[in-house]
Amino acid sequence: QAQDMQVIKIASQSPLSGPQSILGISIRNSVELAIEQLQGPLNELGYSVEFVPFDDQATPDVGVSNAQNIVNDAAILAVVGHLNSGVALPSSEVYNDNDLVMVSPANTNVNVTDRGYPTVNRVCGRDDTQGAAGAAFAATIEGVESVYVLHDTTAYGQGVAEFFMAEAEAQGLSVLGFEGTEEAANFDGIIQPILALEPDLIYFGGIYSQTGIFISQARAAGYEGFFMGPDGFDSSEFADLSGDAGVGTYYTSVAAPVTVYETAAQFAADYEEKFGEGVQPFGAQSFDAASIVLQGIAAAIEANGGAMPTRAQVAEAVRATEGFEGLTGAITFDDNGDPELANYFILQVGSADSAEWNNNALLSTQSIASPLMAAAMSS
Amino acid sequence: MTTSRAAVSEAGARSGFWGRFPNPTVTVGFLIVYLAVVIGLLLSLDRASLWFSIQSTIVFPAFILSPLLIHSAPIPRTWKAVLIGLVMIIAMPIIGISDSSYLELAIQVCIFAGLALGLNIVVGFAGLLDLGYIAFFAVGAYVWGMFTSTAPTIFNELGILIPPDSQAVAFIIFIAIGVLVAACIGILLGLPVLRLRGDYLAIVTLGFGEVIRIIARNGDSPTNFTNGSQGLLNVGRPPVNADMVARIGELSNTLNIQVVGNLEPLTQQILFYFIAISMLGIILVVANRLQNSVIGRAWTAIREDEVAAIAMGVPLVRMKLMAFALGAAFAGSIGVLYGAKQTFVSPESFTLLNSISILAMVIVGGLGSIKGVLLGAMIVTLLQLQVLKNFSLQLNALKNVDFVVLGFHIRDWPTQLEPAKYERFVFGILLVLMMLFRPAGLLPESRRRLEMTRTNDVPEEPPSDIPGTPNGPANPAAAGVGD
Amino acid sequence: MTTETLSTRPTTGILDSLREHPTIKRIQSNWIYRYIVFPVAQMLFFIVAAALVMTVIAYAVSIVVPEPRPNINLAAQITKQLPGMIVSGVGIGFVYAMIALGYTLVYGVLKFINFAHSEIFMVGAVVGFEITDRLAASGTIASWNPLILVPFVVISSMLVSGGLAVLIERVAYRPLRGSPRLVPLITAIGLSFFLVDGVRALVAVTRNDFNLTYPTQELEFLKNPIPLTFNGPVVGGTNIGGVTYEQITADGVVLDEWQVEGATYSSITVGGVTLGGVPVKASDIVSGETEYDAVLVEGRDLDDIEDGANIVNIRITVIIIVLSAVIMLVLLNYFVNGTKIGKGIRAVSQDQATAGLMGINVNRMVAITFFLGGAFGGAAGALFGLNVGTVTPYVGFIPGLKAFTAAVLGGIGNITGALLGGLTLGMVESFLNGTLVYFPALGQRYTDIFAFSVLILILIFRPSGLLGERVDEKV
Amino acid sequence: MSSAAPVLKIDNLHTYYGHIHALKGISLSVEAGEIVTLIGANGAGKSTTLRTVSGMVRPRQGAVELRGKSIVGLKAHEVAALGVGHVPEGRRIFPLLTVRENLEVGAWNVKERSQFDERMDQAFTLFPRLKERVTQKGGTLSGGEQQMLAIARALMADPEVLLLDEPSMGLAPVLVEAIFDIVQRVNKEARKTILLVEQNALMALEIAHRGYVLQTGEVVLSDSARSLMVNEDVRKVYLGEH
Amino acid sequence: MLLEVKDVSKSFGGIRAVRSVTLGIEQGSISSIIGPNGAGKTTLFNLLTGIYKADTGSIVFNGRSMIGLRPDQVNAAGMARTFQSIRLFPTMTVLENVMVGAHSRLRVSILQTLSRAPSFNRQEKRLTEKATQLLHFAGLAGKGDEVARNLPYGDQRRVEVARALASDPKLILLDEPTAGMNPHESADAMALFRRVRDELGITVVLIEHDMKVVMGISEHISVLDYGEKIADGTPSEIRANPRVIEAYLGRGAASGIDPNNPNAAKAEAAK
Ligand SMILES: Nc1ncnc2c1ncn2[C@@H]1O[C@H](COP(=O)(O)OP(=O)(O)OP(=O)(O)O)[C@@H](O)[C@H]1O
Ligand SMILES: Nc1ncnc2c1ncn2[C@@H]1O[C@H](COP(=O)(O)OP(=O)(O)OP(=O)(O)O)[C@@H](O)[C@H]1O
Ligand SMILES: [Mg+2]
Ligand SMILES: [Mg+2]
Repeated sequence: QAQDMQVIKIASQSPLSGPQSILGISIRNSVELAIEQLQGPLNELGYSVEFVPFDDQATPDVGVSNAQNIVNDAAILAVVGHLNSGVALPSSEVYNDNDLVMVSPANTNVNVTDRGYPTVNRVCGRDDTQGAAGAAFAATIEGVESVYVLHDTTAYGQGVAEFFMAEAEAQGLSVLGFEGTEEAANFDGIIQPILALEPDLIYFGGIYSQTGIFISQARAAGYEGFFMGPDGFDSSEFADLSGDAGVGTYYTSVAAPVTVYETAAQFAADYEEKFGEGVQPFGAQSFDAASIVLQGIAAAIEANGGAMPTRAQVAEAVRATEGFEGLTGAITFDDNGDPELANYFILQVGSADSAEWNNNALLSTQSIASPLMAAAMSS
Repeated sequence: MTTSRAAVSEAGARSGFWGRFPNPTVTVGFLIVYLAVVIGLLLSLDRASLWFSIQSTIVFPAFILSPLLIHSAPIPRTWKAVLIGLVMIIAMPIIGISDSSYLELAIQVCIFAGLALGLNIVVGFAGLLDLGYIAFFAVGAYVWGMFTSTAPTIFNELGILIPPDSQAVAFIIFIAIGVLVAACIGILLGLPVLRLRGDYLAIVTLGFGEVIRIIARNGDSPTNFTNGSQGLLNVGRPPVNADMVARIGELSNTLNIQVVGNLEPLTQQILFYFIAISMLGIILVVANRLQNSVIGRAWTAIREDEVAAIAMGVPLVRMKLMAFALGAAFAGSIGVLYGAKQTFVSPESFTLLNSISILAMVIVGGLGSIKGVLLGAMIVTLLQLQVLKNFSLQLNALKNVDFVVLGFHIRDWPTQLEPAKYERFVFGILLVLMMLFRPAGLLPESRRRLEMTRTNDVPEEPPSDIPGTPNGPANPAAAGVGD
Repeated sequence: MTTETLSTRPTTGILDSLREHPTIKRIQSNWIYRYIVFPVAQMLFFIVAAALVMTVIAYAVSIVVPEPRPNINLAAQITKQLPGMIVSGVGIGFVYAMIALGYTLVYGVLKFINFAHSEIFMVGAVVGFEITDRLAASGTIASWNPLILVPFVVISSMLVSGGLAVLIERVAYRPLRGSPRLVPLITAIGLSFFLVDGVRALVAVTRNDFNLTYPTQELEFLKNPIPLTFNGPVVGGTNIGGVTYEQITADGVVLDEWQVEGATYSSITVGGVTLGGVPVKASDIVSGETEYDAVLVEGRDLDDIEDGANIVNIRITVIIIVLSAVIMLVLLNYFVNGTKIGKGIRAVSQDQATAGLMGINVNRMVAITFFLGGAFGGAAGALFGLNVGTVTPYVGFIPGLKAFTAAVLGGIGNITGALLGGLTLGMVESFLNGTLVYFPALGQRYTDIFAFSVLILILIFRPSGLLGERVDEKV
Repeated sequence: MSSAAPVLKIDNLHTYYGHIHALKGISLSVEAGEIVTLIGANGAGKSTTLRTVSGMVRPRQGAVELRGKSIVGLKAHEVAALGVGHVPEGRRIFPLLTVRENLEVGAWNVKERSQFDERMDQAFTLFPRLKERVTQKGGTLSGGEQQMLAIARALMADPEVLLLDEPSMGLAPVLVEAIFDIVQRVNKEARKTILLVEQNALMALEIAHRGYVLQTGEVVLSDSARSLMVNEDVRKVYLGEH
Repeated sequence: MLLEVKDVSKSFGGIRAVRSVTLGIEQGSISSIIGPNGAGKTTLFNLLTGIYKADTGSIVFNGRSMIGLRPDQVNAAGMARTFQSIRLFPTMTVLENVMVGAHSRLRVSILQTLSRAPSFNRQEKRLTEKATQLLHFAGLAGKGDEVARNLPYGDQRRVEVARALASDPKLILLDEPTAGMNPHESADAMALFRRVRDELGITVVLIEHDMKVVMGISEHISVLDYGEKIADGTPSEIRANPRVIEAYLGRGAASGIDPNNPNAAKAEAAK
């Protein structure tokens, strides 16, 4: 790196330690990869980009404390993060107070953007839309008339499950139960009443590390119906965890399978090469988030006549992102920072072999407008 | 009236570090130089520097621990007051203007110190092992949050939220409400369970902590009180006005300090800082007054020998309830502050691990010792929020510039072994080491020190375990809390 | 000071007077009775009692609230779930019990809560995974006799966990013996952080992942649950996609064969559904010689799936858990009450200094106790892993907490109490999980709250736990 | 009596509890077959002396020799294995072990079954009362029975040297007599060497051969029991004469 | 009668520790309770002070029933005690120990404590003075700042007495207050107990095994055996009671008391 370049820093915040770190690390790594691969345009403008990863430990206090640290580093112009909406919400207050732009790869919680902050954006879909898309599809599965909804009691899992439930009811499915569980290993007790209620489909709003185990245990206990879940299922690890029982499981995703977009496959390969492990869910989104940020900064610099832009200018430039072609599809932010049109994919697990994960069958693709867009279109 | 203990600490102060200083004037001089150096360094740190993380990790703790250092120095009281006032009321805000993350740290330290002091009343003074202490903190945060958050709770729907323009007054009233509600809940829980002995009490309080969290997490149906796992958003805070913001702006201009970020949030932080240190100050006074009173002595008596205490006319349950309620009240009031400061209240902030980490502050610092607990809270909070983090950041910075030590490229450090992933690992080791080397805590209360010395010569079979020896305690309770 | 110490037998008034009877005394002096018959009978009694009590309560609730939700008949649902709830309660209850033993043994001797014990359990689970996974990787796992494999895995985990517990005691607790009891509590917490992330570092470096899935798929004997029939000899009669599958029975015995439209199959899998036998990929369904693929094409007409809930699949792992736990508890009981070392441990638990005067090496007794507690934790870990399939370095926390609760519930320091506490907690949880669902305002998320209330209630009426000896202080 | 080297020899012993200097250079010796008594006011360091010998506390300075071999720094169980039995202050029965189990624990270092049975018999002949109560929990015995059990327990290991710390404390007068009687019998019949600490100095001196007077951690007087009994100061201070 | 105990019984599981004991304590007297080990003496004290609940019987103190009261309430009613095995608050100073003893006579208010109201400061000052005086009375002058645990045994016993006196009791129950003291020390202790009665006007009841103390100080003696009261009377009556000699004193001790200590009792009485 040339010494005369001005230094710009991009921070990431995600859990790097603790049980959720597998996803958090994937976020961190993907951002690092994006910065490494895509900082060329900025270098040409005379800026070098440094990456500062923070560990929010999936804890609000730590996230906020990090956020304070981040906003005080004048060189940091953008943040990619977080994994947990519970951490993103308070931390983004701090960013917003200081005009620092945040692009979230994973916070699907509606409140993240519904606050309407100019600095807060996300590249992923929303729980409300995703849950509803899942329910709409579930209603079309032949023979499914009753569903049982589980969630992991987190802002994410419960949020998406609630939206699923609402739409399922609207679609005329009968919801036999709505339950939250923090259990991570032994689901025996939870499975018993499900067996007795005999739902045709179980929807589990949660993350693969929990749901994969649940599914394998539910099958072993004799459950015979279908399983479905949100993008938290989208990890090759799911196949390892659920084994044969997971075959046939439906899941919605806000990220296209790498087989759909060539770029995504390239990303997965690069990732694997650099970090020696497979990319996890939200990795592609994190890469996109970082790319958008880099692009936004470059745009802001240009608009500023080549000089170091202010944070507000960067935020403005990021919000202005239009038609950005990312791994997860084209992204244009609406006024709240949601992608105007987000793709929601319905996939089905095809094999218990995790190497085959990318060959899961894509059953349906829906492009759904963000609520703000939808409202604009209907009026 | 505890002349002997005062004498002990004076003697300790003289003989230790301060023993080298010939007289108070030199000591004061030393302290002034010390402060000047530390503050100067802090203000001159440059975030662009490669070694920034490590530098700030050394200098900031040296600064924030200085009030304790000053307090322990053998100098006249007025000098102590002046110097501590200087550090806390003048230096800290200025440092905050230059970098508000230090303000954040200072506020967090105050919050946790307040919590630790509250828990110290329960565990340290009265000897009741409470593993669910965080629940009372949650109660305070939720009380404030429910009446100010715009989340779709029943409070919001009924339109009984406190409007933003009256939140300044309401905040103060709610601190009192937080105190009352937490204390009442403490009493309600205490009534049935305080008859249980030590470890049984521990499990019940632990369970209670979880119950409060579960209720918060599920309090969104059938009626939405807590907004469930989504948490309460946009919680109100005592607002700053344009006048204050302008003044901070002027100040920064006068001092010629460049403010990173916006002035308004900075002003808000400074306001919170002053609220936090005032609350901590009040809590310190309260804790101190409790300790040196009929109540404090009764608690010590209960801790050391319940049977003897009740036979001497100390009403066990009432005194224990009092400890429980007062500890809870501290937590409740700080919870209100916390809710307002975070502007977001969610169940995730109130887990068992938080309870445990507050307990660790109390024990690491020195059970029952107010100064020790303060130090413990500072150290554990700084460790968790600054030191360990900066360690990772430093390594990352070195990676970024491809730093080479002894021929090893830091960049080649495997990601699996990234220090950020092992903060808790390191924290765990530090906890173990601190306890092994200072089992009575960093600044033990003088009577605890007494308890410990007895065993120095006989690590294997301490004679303290001999009930009924004339001079040993007749009661194992004296050997530990929560028997 | 109520001195709680290691003790294995509750004091029950009536039983005490019975014990004085000469015949009973003679029987009691027989070691087979004392160390085998009595403990096993006691365990059976606890299982039956816990199940019975919970069943009665559940039905009582169903009388009070017959229809908690429209179209849900609570009593009918309970009947459907009853066997399942009991089996699951027993399974998890024994796991809790085995972990609780570690807390209780250590507490009995040193009077402090070994908070790192949950991580010792976790290490047991991880070691169990390492061994089975290595065997699987070498391709030999399928050739092992289950009767050798399971003990091999469990005992290895016991050795590692037990050794670890001893090491921890040596490094982090022994130097603190004699300091206030909260001090080792904090080192224990520190250690548990250390262990969790230490193990994670190890598996992250060696495996790049920390979701550790036991290769149970490759273990034939684990795959087929034992179906218990409650409604007569014919199981199923399942109708999928218009085809009726009937499990063949001969002389009232259910065979592992299925009949579909006249043809007989040894195993059928439709979609994800396996009817008996080994799950086979859909395309592999074979009948004697003919392929049967008509079923697959249509997908499933789930409406027609008939009431299959009368079958309860008892997972083999639950049986393994129960058997291993029983064997180990019997051994432990013998060890503590019937051997010299056991006596030494009990003496140390009551008075360390005096035990030393008698010539007992206190440190060794403490180490043995830690080894035992750790070994039980390790065994529980391996069995838990086999049962649930996937473990992580974070898996210890919740079962550890629950087991700690169970130990207190049973009366901390009391070995039998740990067993009863574990079973009670497991059963209470299982029943709560199974019934709370039907109450619209409640649900399973309130299970822990109710379980906790049960704990408080029990402690209010029995302040030293279910079996804890209330040794009143002699003032 | 001074034929062989003393069985137990203590030289210039200094023991501390934290910063409390409990023993300030105690020296004494006990010959084989002797009863030696330590008398002194409360806190003089009598119990501490016994505890230091048996390894319960470690001296900071000084020597303790058992049959000419240093035992300083050994752990309590190692000292016990060398043939020192200690009946601690306050009896210290294992409350939840039965009388039999208490005795079994006392015989921890006895390897042979036959020896064990023999000692058990011996204990029961010495204390027939204990035989009636073999299955009773130690904690429920009365104070006197506990004291008997404590002595019997110490004898199970057949120690060469017996350290007795206030065996009569808190006992009813009848039992005090009985205990002193037994101590004397054990000394005469089983030929044990005994170091006895007693507040009831008069009775102690009656059965002892020699005595030492301790005062605030130091030996201030040592003589034969007979001479101590007639010593003016001793009579005044420790025997309660005015 | 200051204290009237009627038909009080207490069992632990199978052990009937106290069996329908009836006794009365005269205002201003010094009485003793003696009996073999395990006779139920301490248990009786525990029943009186509310540590154990009596199975049956009545306890009337100062005209008020004590049945069902908690130990702290009994203390407040004017009955204080010491313990057979010393139970001081080991790491508190001697002065603090005595101050805790006065708890039931103090106003305990959080508000006053926190505000450091004048009334609070006055109370603290009075309390300190009172505790200092009591220490002086008990012969512990100047030891107030010592940590209780570091005192010699005899002094600890005195602190226990001073602590019990701090609650201004009408009746003080002493459980083997001279156990482990040498004869010289017990003589001093006896003098102290007398002064408690004579100077402070507090009624004294003690449990003792040391016959010199019992016979030398008591005006009235009750004897328990196997939980039952087997005798009651003046010291000379008790000494001559064959049942008491059989169960408790033993022939040697009974005869041994007089020759060894011919004039202790008389000498003390003469002072
Ligand atoms: N466990 C202990 N911790 C601290 N100091 C102790 C301890 N035990 C004894 N001491 C101190 O050591 C000194 C000697 O005590 P020791 O118990 O040996 O006396 P003693 O002669 O046996 O007295 P007593 O007749 O009361 O039993 C005393 O000053 C006492 O305060
Ligand atoms: N908490 C208790 N639990 C069971 N038994 C008890 C309890 N307290 C006392 N006992 C029993 O009650 C009986 C009377 O005991 P107590 O302590 O009153 O005797 P004492 O007369 O004070 O004897 P000593 O003179 O030895 O102190 C004894 O047999 C004792 O074992
Ligand atoms: Mg002694
Ligand atoms: Mg008694």
